[in-house]
Amino acid sequence: MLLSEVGYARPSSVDEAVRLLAENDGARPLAGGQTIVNVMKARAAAPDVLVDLADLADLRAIATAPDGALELGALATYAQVIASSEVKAARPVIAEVATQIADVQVRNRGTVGGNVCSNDPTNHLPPVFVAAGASMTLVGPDGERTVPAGEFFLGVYMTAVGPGELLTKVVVPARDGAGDGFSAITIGADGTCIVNAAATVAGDEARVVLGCVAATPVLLTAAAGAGAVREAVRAAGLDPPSDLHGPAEYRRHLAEVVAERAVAAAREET
Amino acid sequence: MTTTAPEQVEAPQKGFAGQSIPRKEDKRLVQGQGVFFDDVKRHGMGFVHFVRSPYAHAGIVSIDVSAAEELEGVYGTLIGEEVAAQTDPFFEMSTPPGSEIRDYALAVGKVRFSGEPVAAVVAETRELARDAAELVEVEYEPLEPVLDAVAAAEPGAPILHDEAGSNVVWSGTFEWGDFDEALAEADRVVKIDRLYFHRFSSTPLECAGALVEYDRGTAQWTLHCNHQMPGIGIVWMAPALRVGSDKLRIVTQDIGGGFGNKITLHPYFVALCLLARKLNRPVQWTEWRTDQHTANTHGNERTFLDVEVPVRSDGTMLGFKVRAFDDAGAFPRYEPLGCIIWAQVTPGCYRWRHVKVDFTQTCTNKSPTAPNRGYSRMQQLWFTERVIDVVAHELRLDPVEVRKRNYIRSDEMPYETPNGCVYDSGDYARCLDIALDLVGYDKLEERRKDAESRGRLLGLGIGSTLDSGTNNFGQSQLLNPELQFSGNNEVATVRLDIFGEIVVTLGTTPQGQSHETVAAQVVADLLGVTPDDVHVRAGHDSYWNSHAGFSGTYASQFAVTGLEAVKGATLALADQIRRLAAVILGADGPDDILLKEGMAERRDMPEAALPFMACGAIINVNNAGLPPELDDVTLNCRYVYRPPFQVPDTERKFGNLTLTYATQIHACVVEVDPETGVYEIVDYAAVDDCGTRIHPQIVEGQVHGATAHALGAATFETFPYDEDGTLLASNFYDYHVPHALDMPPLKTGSIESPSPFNSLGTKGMGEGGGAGIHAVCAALQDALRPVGSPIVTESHNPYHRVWALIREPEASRAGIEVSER
Amino acid sequence: MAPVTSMHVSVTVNGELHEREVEARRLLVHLIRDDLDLTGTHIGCDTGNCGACTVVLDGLAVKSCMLLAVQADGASIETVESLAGPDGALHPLQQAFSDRHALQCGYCTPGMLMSAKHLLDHNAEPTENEIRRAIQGNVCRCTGYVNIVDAIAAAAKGEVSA
Amino acid sequence: MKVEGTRSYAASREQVWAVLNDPAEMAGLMPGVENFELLDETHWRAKVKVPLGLGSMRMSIDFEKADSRPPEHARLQAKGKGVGAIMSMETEFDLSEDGAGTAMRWQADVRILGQVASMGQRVIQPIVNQQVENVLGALDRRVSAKAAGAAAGGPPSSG
Repeated sequence: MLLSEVGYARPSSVDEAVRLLAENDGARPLAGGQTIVNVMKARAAAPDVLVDLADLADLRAIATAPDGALELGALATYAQVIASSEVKAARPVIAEVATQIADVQVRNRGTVGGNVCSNDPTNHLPPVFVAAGASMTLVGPDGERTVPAGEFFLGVYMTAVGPGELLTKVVVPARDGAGDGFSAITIGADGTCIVNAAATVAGDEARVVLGCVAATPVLLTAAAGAGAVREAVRAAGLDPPSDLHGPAEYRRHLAEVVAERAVAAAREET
Repeated sequence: MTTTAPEQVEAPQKGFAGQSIPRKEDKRLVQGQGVFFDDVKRHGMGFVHFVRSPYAHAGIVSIDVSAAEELEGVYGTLIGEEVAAQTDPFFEMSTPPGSEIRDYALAVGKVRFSGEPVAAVVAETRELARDAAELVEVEYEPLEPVLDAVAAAEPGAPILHDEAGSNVVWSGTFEWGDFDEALAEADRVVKIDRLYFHRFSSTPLECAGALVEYDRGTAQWTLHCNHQMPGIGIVWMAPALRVGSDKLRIVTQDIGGGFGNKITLHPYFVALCLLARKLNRPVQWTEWRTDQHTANTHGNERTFLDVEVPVRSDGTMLGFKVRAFDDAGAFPRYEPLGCIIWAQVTPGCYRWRHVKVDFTQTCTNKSPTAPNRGYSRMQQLWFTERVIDVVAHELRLDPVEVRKRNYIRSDEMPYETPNGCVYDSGDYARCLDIALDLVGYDKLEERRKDAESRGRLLGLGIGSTLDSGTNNFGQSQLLNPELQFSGNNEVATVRLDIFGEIVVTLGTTPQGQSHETVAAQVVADLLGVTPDDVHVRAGHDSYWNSHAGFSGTYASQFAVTGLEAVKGATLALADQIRRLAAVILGADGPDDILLKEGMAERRDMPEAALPFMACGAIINVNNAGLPPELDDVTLNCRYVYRPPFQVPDTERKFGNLTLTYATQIHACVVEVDPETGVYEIVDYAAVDDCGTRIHPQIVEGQVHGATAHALGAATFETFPYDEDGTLLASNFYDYHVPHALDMPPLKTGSIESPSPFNSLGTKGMGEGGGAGIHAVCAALQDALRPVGSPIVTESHNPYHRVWALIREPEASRAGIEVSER
Repeated sequence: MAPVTSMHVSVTVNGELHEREVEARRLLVHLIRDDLDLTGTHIGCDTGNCGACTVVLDGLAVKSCMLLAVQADGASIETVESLAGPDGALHPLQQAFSDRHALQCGYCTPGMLMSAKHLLDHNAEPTENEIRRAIQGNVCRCTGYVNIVDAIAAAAKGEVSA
Repeated sequence: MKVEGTRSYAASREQVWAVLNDPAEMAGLMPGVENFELLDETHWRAKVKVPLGLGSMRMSIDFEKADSRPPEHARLQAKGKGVGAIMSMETEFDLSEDGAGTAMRWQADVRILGQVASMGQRVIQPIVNQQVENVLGALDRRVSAKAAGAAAGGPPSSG
């Protein structure tokens, strides 16, 4: 509670938002605020200026592109994602995962963009987007650029979003017969994540992405059979963190289990 | 949810007692109209922020508050040196060396746990107070911390309190029966090298805090706060502040849960008193969640070493021997009472006669401990339940049969335990049967097979516990014969006012226990009115005369002490009304008057009746000409209930330590995923016997809550520290309390075995005995039999520990040994 | 617009328009409790886990400790104080909570009621699991949720005492 | 928490040493240094604003050169204070000749106390790793620039 003094601006266009982010040292976008406001309460890390994106209505949209890709506006809330017929049709796993994020109140405010940009290792969406081969659209002073999800997550709380840049949408390619799956072990029902895995299976090949075992999501590819997936996780030589919810060796073991389960779920969807 | 019909041991009561009437507290609380301390505001009040130590153990080299004081909007500061000059250390209950400990409102000279307050800042807004606190410069000289109770007792351990010269707060031996004789009688002896009960707390949703005003003219402080035991709070605070107890007025209305965690708030409150006086303005402090977790209080952590249990071939256990180490944290505030409170339930539910306990409590560089729902007994009961299940497992006996063989029988009640406690009534075996029925025990093997077919391991576990209520504070003399505490008391006033209003004040400080409602039921029955006619003052105010030395809401006692006080005061009022009415109505005497439907009427002539309103008016405003025999009739009656206690025998450490014993027998069915250690409670039954129930719905609500706490502690809730002494669960992300989806469906059942030791037949029951923790441990041990039969030796079993048990069952069994005699 | 550290905020709370100059860093819950004196909304944690501060903002249940007051500029907010009728008649959820003993200390109750109201506004016939999911973001330390779940189900079915 | 590693540079030991042992140079390597103050030969102080993604963490860090055997071994102690965090770090470097270049063996023992440590157990290790990587990356660049500068006949740096 009781934040440090902070500057606040509420731009009415993406251009203005980008300008504010570029012009103000230590500026940070404010979307749903369900992570950053908490971080600011602790005062350990704080932005100097919050650029509130609330009025950028365009960024709330969820749409299907002509090529069948799912376009999730950065400001789309989890609640919107869960209710979206586009998501259900294109990539139902995203809605399924969104229902497991925190609780109703957080899902009413928290956004897709906030989830990926905060990039806490316990977040559910980063592995899903990496597995599905999504890409992130960033707008900055020099225009727009696209970063593949696999290159977007750079470290704990660190992403490819550069100074003065803003994530506007996440584009998830059409499934094209692939199947998606997700599995997580959490503290209690839908509590903080201990380890999670997302998988996308196309044909006999599985892209498995593990969360919570490293600073960023860990991508592995394997043949989509249980033994091969476990072998691939073992071969990855994971060095997960230890904390009160589980020592490293437990996370290492769970990684195999959730990877296998996510792949099994993905295969069911193919 | 299933509820078995209560089996009445006596004829059902008539009247409102025994019925689940609507709660009087609800109307304001469901509308957000409760008054919690943080809702109280005063003109010009300043907000307090405490500067806290990041070190678990460090010397304080210097504190510089100048930059903070220069910030605009800052009213002032307080540091340890001022506290040391203006107050005396809090009273310590222990004998040397524990009694040498000097505990102040702020750290003086050194810090002894991470989160300990070292300075306080007061400012115009909450935010500004925090801004200013960041400007306080404290220079520390880090010292090595000691974080384990057993290690703290070893020679060479870092010493927390130099003035005590030792980390030992209290240590002593308890010997009842003849343990050597029991060994000689036994066919086998089971040895367990270590059992460990973890650190957690009930974490009430409302954190602690107060708004403190100082009146210069009367030199009196008023604390609008959520202290749950103001009687003892004042006993700590007044001498420290060097004033008489009347200079501290403690006011509470609604309190957002306490569970014991709001009993030792005196260090914070003394700091607030000093600030209010120094700055001559009201000061307000609201603890944060992080503060509550790091620096309020935790439940006692206990390690049981070198356990020996002599057993006969038929499974009869003769007693036990154990060395127990209790971790008091950095300051023994309510401690060392925990070193004796466990003895209220020495043998648990069992007929064990030969007991030898070596008990040591030490200070460590962790948050201080204090009473926490099930205080000190929960640890002992977990120990007894673990002993039962470990012994049953090792001797290949059925845990149900072993319990029934060793349970104290209903025909033995009242039962004197080896240490002189008297279990008043109860029928444990019958409660167990009901619990087993509720979880479908007869179908257990089929369910195991079904779970197996789904790749799951199913197990059943039992937790048999007691909730000993109404403390005999004389037990403190078993720790320190010099202490001048004994017995117990609680107070109530009941009066009939000018317009016939029946107004009740209580000495208690409820935090959800529904005292307004339950008191009204008792008063209504005795005065022949309805609970709606009875106005029970919300909250507590020590300035009224409804205040006794042990007043408060703690230790499962309201149903006995609180209600006996209410009953005593009401009977006195009823007697006065009858005497008054007899005179006015010309009856033969008070016995000729019947109180009914708000009237005092002549039994022989019902048409001659005096409304209560008239009685109130006559005494209060129309009293000329009343005869002298009514001189003492005030219609304002105060009664202090004193339970019938003796001072225990300090030589033998023997005597009755509590008045009533409620029973909780829980049965739990778990399913474990052997691949991950993740488990789920798939069936759960809680059977409760708290004697006569005044309000069954409220009783059941307490059972639900106590069960939720126990299940949370069993799986999720723990306060671990890293090697530097930093707490690793300082918020609700890492300290995961059960949410609605985490709670299994609860089935409840009950029987009523009225207590013969109080006039209402009631027993305190709010704390429970942590039965859920024991039941989960036992169920896990049962479920894991097919994967190497690991033994559960710790009270907290998160998924990763269950996985470790599955992976290395032998490691868990290494400390268990069975020897033939 | 250049960033500001304090700004003028208009919010409609329980149908009444309030205007205040508010620091950008002030949390909505402090605006509601300290500035508007609506103390029914409570604070139980520092991290947005407990839900005691739940209010309904523009039709959605949110935790008012996870929003800055300036973010609520122009919004319409309902707090627990809005539930009972002007005549003092309790909302069916409030009545059901009392009937079923769904509260003990009452500290979590306002947030719990607002989450329950949000549920019933969007789902008139929730299953038990839907009820549990709806209040998953609200911590209660007294009841084990048993009677809360019962009470919400009863309110949904109209099974409340008159 | 201990982190360690080895690094090699296409520069002489003296060049690497010069960078590592010049407080001003070191300050240039650390992310987010806002203010730098030399207290005496072996003590200096930096006010930093460490970028952590979601915001920055302000810290005041006191450095002490604890041990120094040019051009092969140095030990540095740092104590930092921020809101809710106390950081202490002991770093050691050992430089050895490696053909024409230099090999560096380094280790750091980092301890973090306070609320940040309490909340961030699971992320502190990766965050520390990230910060170390940042510093080492900057060191690489600085040393190469120095080596290139020296090769181009630039002025020798003072120790």
